[in-house]
Amino acid sequence: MVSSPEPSSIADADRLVLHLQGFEGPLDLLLDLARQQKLDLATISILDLVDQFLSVIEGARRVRLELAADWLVMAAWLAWLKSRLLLPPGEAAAEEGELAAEALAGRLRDLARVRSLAQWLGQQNQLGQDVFARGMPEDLTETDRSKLALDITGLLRAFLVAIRRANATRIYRPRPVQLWSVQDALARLAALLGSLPDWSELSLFLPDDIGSPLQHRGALAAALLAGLEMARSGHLHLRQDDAFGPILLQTGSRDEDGQ
Amino acid sequence: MTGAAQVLQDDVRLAEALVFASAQPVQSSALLRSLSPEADLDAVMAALQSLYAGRGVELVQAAGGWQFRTAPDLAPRLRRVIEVPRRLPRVAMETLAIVAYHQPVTRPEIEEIRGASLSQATMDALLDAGLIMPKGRKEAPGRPTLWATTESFLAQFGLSDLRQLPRREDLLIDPDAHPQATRLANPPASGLADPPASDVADI
Amino acid sequence: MTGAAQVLQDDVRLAEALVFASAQPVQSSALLRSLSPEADLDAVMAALQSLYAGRGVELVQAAGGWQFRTAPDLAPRLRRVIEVPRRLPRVAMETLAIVAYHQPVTRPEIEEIRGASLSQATMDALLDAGLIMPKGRKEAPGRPTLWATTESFLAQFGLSDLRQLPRREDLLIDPDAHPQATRLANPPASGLADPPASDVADI
Repeated sequence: MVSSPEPSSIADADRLVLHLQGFEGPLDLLLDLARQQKLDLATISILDLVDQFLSVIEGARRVRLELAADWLVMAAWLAWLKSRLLLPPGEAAAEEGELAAEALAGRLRDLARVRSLAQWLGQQNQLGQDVFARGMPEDLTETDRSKLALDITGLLRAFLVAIRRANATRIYRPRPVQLWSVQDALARLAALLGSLPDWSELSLFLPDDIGSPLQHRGALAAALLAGLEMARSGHLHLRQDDAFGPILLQTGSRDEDGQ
Repeated sequence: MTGAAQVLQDDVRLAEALVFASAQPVQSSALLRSLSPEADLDAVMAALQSLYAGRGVELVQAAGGWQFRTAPDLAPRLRRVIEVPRRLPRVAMETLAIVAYHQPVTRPEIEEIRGASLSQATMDALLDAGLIMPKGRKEAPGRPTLWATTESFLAQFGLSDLRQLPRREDLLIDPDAHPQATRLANPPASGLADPPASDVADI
Repeated sequence: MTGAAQVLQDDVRLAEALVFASAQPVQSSALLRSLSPEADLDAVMAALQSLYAGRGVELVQAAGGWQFRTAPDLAPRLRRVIEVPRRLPRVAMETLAIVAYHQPVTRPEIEEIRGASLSQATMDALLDAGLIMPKGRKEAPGRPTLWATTESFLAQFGLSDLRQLPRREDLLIDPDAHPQATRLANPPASGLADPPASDVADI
């Protein structure tokens, strides 16, 4: 504790350590020193305060107490301030010191007010500490979810989403091309073959309802493949009299010499 | 006040505060532990109960212990109804939008336009909400029902009639297919007075 | 009973139930919504307050609303039963005081006033207790967060609004110059009778 401004009175190192640990930074100690002296902060002698602070720091150093940087910074600044305050009045440097001293006194007054307010708050009846609110609040509200939240922008957004999705589906879905398959051709040839009297054109075996030229060519190709397959197994004979000419076919049982 | 009366009043105050501040109903045994040693619990609670007789709050003893609760007769006036409107599911909103723009429209047509099938539940939700209604049948195989929006649909969306919906062309901004729509989306400086521009702003 | 007296009594019951039901202060606007149209809120609340005068539970104004709270004199006996959180440490109280007076205020500004850095634990304690909240950022390099007190700060300290805080000029600056404020700062007759060691402990 600091009960006297004299450095010599700070003899007990342990007490000093305990003491400094109780402070929240150098400003806190300065304010406490002022309080200990019952100094009026309005007319405080900053010079006295500086001496006391420096003596505490000196005492701490003597017992090799490790001090945080902000303490040392404050000590250095106060030493500078003291040097200015000791100058004869009137000099520019002395004026600088007075301004700095007033700024420090102002900060101490601000901190003193803060401390007073903190104490005032601490003396109020605190909810949950000194006074208590209803422990079992009753919920008087009822939720009605029957109504719909509708807005026109939501409707338009939904419409656009639906239309875009539909368009996207249409664009990217490959149109299924209806082609007559080799399987179809095999079935049709097998069904019609028995009723054929003589060589017949392959194209006559195609179904009647084929639309586009592409589908027609595809069907013809399927029929040829089916015919080749059936010729291989001996069910029919195929022949083409000249290049690009019509392909003719005949049942296999009629003529064993067919090509 | 006699000494005994003072003790009773002290105990009534403490019991009141304890039951008030407790997060659970307070058991008689717990009250007895806190009250003065000579307290007659029945007398204390009877005195407390009489303080609240006819008030907006009453002291009741339920299975769990003592508790305060607001007077039941006030319940209707205390109740605050909070409306938390539901949102329509996305599918229902899309369906509603398609009906709005293509009405009268059949369900298969809606499915065709959405490019996805439509569940009965979605149709039911829109019917229950009074947003769509049947409007005759289409003269086509199977005579499917035609659907249209209702008066309530207009009211709920704050529309006076269907023409207040932005036109389809103004909505579908596709630079290739709808050069006109592109112009609408970026009205020239001179176009401020253009009716189409205000249509876009309506969206 | 006259008609008007009956209406007042009805409104008192209703206000009582509304405030009693809530653990939070109930705003006047919420009360007015439920009371009769001709209700004079001040008269209703004054009548209710007098009903609870001297009781174990009392009606107080806090955080801009009305709240029932247990009577302060019962605190020691209630604390034996009700679990109470730890009081805020001095650093947190001082930080809170700075925020209360200087809000909105940045952390560096708080540190400047206290002349010491602020630990994360202190900020966390105040945030956890719901006493301070961020309120935008300061238009300064680094755009530091600005801090302000909350509604719960007012409720916790039984203040109707921030104007109920003592004025800065009225607060202690010097023990001798402001004897009245000294009483606030050092509740026991301060000064000579105090052992110096207790000063240190107070800090």
